Amino acid sequence: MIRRPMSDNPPSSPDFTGTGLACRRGERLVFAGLDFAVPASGALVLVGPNGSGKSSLLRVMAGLTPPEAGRLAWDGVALKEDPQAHRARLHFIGHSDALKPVLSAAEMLGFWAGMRGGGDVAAALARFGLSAAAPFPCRYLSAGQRRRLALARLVASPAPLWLLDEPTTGLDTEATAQLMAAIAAHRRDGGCVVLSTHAPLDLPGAASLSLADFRPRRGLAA
Amino acid sequence: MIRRPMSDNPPSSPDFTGTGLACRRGERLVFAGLDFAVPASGALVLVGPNGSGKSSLLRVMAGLTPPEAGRLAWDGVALKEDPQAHRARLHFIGHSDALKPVLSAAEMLGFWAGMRGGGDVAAALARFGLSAAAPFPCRYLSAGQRRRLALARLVASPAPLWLLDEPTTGLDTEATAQLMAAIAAHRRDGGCVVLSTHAPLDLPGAASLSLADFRPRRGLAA
Amino acid sequence: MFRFANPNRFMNWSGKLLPWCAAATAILLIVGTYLALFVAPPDYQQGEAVRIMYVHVPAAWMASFVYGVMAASSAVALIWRHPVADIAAQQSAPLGAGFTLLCLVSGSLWGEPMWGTWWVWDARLTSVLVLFFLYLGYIALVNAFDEPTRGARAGAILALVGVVNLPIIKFSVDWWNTLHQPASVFRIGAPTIAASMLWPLLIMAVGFTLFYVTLLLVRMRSALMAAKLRALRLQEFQAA
Amino acid sequence: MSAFRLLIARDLRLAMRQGGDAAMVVAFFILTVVLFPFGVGPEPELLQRIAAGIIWVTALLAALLSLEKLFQTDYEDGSLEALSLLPLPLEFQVLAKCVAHWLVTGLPLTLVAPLLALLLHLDPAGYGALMLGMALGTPILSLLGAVGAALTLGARRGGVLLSLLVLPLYIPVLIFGVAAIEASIGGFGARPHLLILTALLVLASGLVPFAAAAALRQALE
Amino acid sequence: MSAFRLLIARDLRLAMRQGGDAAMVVAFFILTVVLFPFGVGPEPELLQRIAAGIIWVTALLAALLSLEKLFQTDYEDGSLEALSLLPLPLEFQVLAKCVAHWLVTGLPLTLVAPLLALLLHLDPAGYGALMLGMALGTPILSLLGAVGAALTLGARRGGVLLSLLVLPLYIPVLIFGVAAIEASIGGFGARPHLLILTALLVLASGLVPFAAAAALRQALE
Ligand code: HEM
Ligand SMILES: Nc1ncnc2c1ncn2[C@@H]1O[C@H](COP(=O)(O)OP(=O)(O)OP(=O)(O)O)[C@@H](O)[C@H]1O
Ligand SMILES: Nc1ncnc2c1ncn2[C@@H]1O[C@H](COP(=O)(O)OP(=O)(O)OP(=O)(O)O)[C@@H](O)[C@H]1O
Ligand SMILES: [Mg+2]
Ligand SMILES: [Mg+2]
Repeated sequence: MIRRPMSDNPPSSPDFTGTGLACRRGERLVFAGLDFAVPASGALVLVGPNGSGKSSLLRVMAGLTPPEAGRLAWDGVALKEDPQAHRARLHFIGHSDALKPVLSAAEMLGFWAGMRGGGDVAAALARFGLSAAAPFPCRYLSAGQRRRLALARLVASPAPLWLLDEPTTGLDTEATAQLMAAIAAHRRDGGCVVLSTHAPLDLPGAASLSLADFRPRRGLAA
Repeated sequence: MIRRPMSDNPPSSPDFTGTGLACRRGERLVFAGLDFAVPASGALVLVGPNGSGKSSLLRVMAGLTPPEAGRLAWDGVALKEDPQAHRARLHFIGHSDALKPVLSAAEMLGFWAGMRGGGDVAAALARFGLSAAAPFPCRYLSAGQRRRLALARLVASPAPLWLLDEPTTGLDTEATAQLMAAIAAHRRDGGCVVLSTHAPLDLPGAASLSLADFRPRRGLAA
Repeated sequence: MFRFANPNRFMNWSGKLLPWCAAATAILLIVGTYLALFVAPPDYQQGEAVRIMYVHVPAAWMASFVYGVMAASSAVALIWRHPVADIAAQQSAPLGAGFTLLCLVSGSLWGEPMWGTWWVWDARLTSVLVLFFLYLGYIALVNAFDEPTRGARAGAILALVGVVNLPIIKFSVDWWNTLHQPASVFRIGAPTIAASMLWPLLIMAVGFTLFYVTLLLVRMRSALMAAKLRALRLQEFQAA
Repeated sequence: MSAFRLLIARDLRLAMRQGGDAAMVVAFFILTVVLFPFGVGPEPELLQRIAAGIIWVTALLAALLSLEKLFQTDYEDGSLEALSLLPLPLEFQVLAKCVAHWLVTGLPLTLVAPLLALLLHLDPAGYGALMLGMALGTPILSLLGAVGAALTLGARRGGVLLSLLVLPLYIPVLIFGVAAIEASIGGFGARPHLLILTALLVLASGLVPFAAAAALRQALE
Repeated sequence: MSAFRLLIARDLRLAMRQGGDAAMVVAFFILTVVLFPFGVGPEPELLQRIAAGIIWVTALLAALLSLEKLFQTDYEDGSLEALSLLPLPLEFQVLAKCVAHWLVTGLPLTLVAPLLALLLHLDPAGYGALMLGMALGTPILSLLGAVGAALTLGARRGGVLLSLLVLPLYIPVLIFGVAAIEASIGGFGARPHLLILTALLVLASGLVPFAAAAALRQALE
C-alpha cells in the first residue's frame, strides 16, 4: 500500500476526485484540506484512529453530508451539478444494514435491487453464502449474516462506485474472502472502491489515505 | 490457543462452568451439549463462523436468555438459585453501546458506575483515551469512540466476570491494545473473561471454544 | 425438539376426542335451533323477535367464559411454561372475540325492533364492548412480535392483567351508568322464563360450549402442526 | 415494476406482515370514540349533537398516532439513508409512502366511520357527507403528517413533538369536515365544504413532497 | 445516592435535555382541548356540559402519547439490557421510571388542568375535584401505561398497539375522575370517588412493578 500517492503525483485520468475538502460534523471541523483521487479500477482505503473522520468522508463522498469546503467531481464533472446522476452510480454501505425483520432475505435484496432497476438476486445471495437463508425473514439472521446480506446489495445491482464503511465488521474469514473477491471482480470491470477499515485487508494496488494527516489545526478552522 | 481443552481435561477448581448447555433462539436450536469452564484468572475465547451461536452463548451466560437445557454454575452454585447475585458479579457488553446521545461521556459512565455502587469515572475514561471527550455529549462520538466508552464501564466499577461480544469491533489498534491491557489487569486480579471474536487477539493462556462443534444434529434434538 | 415433547400427548388424545365433540355439537345445535325456531312460543310482548335470544344469550355467556379459559391457561403457561397452555390461550382468543361480536351483533339486531335504536350506552352493553376490545388487544399483541414465543408470553401477562381489571371495569361501568342515567328506560329485561323457553336456551348453551371446544381443538392441533413444520424448516436452514 | 410502485408494494407488505396495521388504527379510532360517552355521559341527544366533532377529532388523532413511524423505522435501521441514495427522487418516494400510509390507515378509517356514527347516534342525513369528507380529508391528513414526521425525525420524543407541529395544520380539515356533515344534516348541502377539502387535497399533494423531502434530506445530513 | 434515586435522576435529566418533555405533553393537552370547540361548536352551555369529560379524555390521550417511549429508547440503544443486568431488581427500576414519568407528565398536566377548565367554562365548584382527581389519577395512568409499554416493547407499530391495550384499562380512572367532578358540581361531595381512585392507585402500585418487570424480562430474552 502506498501512502497518500494522490497529492504527490495524481494518476493521469482520475475517475472520482475530491480537492480541498473540509467537513464539519455538528459544530466541529473534522478534517480540512483533503484531496483524493480514485481512478477507474482503483481502490482507496481510508485509515486513521477512531474519530479521525473516515465515516464522515464517506458520507461526503456519497453526497449525504455536503462538504464544508472543497469540490467533488466524477470524471471532471462536479457532483453538485447532477446529484441524481451521482446517486445512480453509487452503492453506499454504512454502519447500519437497512434490513427489515419481517421481510425474507430474498425479498429484502429483491427490493433494493429492484429500486435500482433489478438484478440477479439469487446469484448475489449465493455469492455471500446466503442461499440457504434466502426464504427466511431477516430477524433470524445473526450479526454477521445481516452484514453479508447488506453487502450482497453490491453485487445484486451494478454501480461503478462502491463506498463501504468498515465493511468487514462482524464477518468471519470466509465472508471476508467473499467480499474481497467481489471487490476484485468489481475492479476488474473498471469500478472504483473506497472503504474504511481498522483491519489490514488484502486489496492489491489499493491506495491508502490516512485521515489523521488532515486534522485541522485549531485557530485555522474558523 | 488450545481447542476445547475443558471437555478433555477440566481445570481443577473452575469458577464459572456450564454443562450440557443447549440454546434455542426463536424456534431453532442453535447449539446443544455444550460444556465450558472458566477458572479464576481464566479467559475463554468464543470462535466460530457467522451464525454459529457465539452471541447466543454469551446471552445465556449473562442470564438474559434462559438455556433450553443444561446448567450454569459459579463456584459450583447453580445460577438459577440466585440470579441477582449473578447480575451483581458480571459485566456484559453486547453489540449495542447503551449510550444516550444527550448525556456527556462522563455523565453516562458516571451513571453506569453509580448503578453498581460507584467507581473512578475519570480514571476509566483516561484508560480508554477518552479524557478529552469526557465533557462532550455522546452524539458527537464516532463509532469507535462510542465503543471505547462502552468498554470503559468495565474498569469504572469492578466485577469478577466479563462477558464481551466482539469487543474490538470498530476499535483502532491503540484502543485494542488498551482493551487487552485492561483484560490482562482484570485477570491478574483473579477475574474471568469470556469474549467472542473473529479477529485473532493477544490473550495469553486463553482457552478457545469453537461453537461450530456444538451444532445440533437433526433428529437427535427431540 | 424439547418443547414439543408433551404436545405429542396432546395430539394423541385430542385426535381421539375430536370426532365425538364435533358430533355432539352438531346434534345439540340442530336440536336447539329447531326447538328455538319452531317449538318455543313467541313472547307476548316481543313477538317473534324473542327468538334472537337463543343465539344472543349463549353468545354472551361464552364471551366471558372464553376469557376465563384464556386467563386460566395463561396462568398455567406463565407459571409452568407449558407450551400447550400457551397455544390454548392464543387459539381461544379469536373464538372468544367471535362470540363477543356475535353477542353484540345479535343484541343490536334485537335492539332495533325492541328499543328503536341499534345501540345504547347501557352498562351491560358497554362492558361487553370493552370485553371485545380486550380480546382485540390480546390478539393484536400476540401477533405483533417477530418471535411467536415472545408474543405468547406477552399475551399471557396481558390476559392476567386483564382478568384483574375486568371486574374493576365492569363495576365502574355499572356505577357510571347508574350515575349518569338513573332508572334507565332501556334495561335489559330479565323476563321470568317459562320452561318452554328455558330448555331450548340451555340446549343451545351446551351446544355453544361444545362448539367452542371443537373449534379450539381443531385450531390448537393445526397451530401445533404449523409450529412443528416451522421448526423443521428452520432446522434445515441451519443444517445447510 | 417501477420503483415508485415497488416502494408502495414494500410498505404495504411491511404493514401486512407486521400484524394488521390497518386493524390497529381502526381499533384505536373506535376505542377513543368509545371513551367519550364515558366522559360526557350516555344521553343519546347530547351524543348526537357532538357526534360529528368527536368522530373527526378522533380521526385526526388516529392518523397522527400512526404517522409517527412513517419514516421513523426506516430512519433508525438505515433504510432511509439507503433510500435517499437511490435514483428515484426523494419527492416521489415521499408520495409513494403517503399513498401506502393512506391505504392502510385513511381508507379503513373512512370505511369504519359509519359504524361509529351509529354508536354516537349521528343523524342519518349526515352519513354521506361524513364518508365523502373522510375520503377527501384523510389523504390530506397523511400528506400533512408526512411533513411533520419528516421534520421531527431524529428528534427525541418525536411523537409528542409531531402532534404539536401537525395538529394545528389539521384544523382546517377538521373545520370543513365537520361543517360538511352539519350542513347536510341542516339541509343546506355539503358541496361547498367538500369542494374546499378537494382544493386542500390538491394543494397538499403539490407542496408536501417538496417540503417533506427537504426535511428528510436535512435529517440525514 | 441510591441506585433507585440515581435512575430517577437520570430519567429526569434525559427529559430535560431532550427539549422539554413536560412542555410538550402540556402543549398536546392544550391543543387537543382546543380542537374540540372547532369540532362541536363554540356554545358555552354545551362546552360547560362536556368540559369534565373532554379534559379527562384528553389527559388520557396525552399520557398515552408520552408513554410510548417509556422503555422504547432504552430498549433500542441497549440500555434496558444493561439495566436488567444490574443488581437493583427490575421491579424497583420500573417503579423508578414510573415516578420519573409522572414527574414530567402527570404533574404538569395536573397543574395546567384548571386553565383548560377555564377555557371550557367548567363550573367553578368542580375545580377542587378536578385537581385532586388528576393528582390521584395521573399516577395510575403512568403505572398502567408502564405495563402496556413493557408489553409492546419490540412490537411492530408499538404506538397504536399500546393505545389499544391501555385505553380499556384507563376506563375506570376516567369514570371516577369525571364522576368526582360532576358529584362536587352537583353538591354530593367527591369523596367516595376520590377514595376509589386512591384505592386503585394503591392496587396499581402494588401489582404493576411485577407485571411490567415480567414483561420486560421476556422482551429481553
Ligand atoms: C348490543 C346489544 C346487547 C348486548 C352487548 C347485550 C349483552 C348481554 C349480556 C352480556 C348478557 C348476559 C347477561 C348475564 O347472563 O349475565 C345478556 C343477556 C340477555 N340480553 Fe342482552 N345485550 C344486548 C341487547 C339486548 C337486547 C336488545 C335485548 C332485548 C330487549 C336483550 C335481552 C337479553 C336477555 C333477555 C338476556 C338474558 C337474561 C339475563 O340473563 O339477564 N339484550 N345480554
Ligand atoms: N432472535 C432470534 N430468533 C431466531 N433466530 C435467531 C435469533 N437471533 C439469532 N438467531 C439465529 O441463531 C443463530 C446464532 O446466532 P448468533 O447471533 O448467536 O450467532 P453468532 O455466532 O453471534 O454470529 P455472528 O458471528 O454473525 O455474530 C444464527 O443462525 C441466527 O440465525
Ligand atoms: N453527528 C455528529 N455531530 C457532531 N460531531 C460528530 C458527529 N458524528 C461524528 N462526529 C465527530 O466527528 C469526528 C469524526 O467522526 P467519524 O465518525 O467520521 O470518525 P471515524 O473516523 O469514522 O471514526 P471510527 O473509526 O471511530 O468510526 C469524531 O471526532 C466525532 O466525534
Ligand atoms: Mg466510523
Ligand atoms: Mg454475534
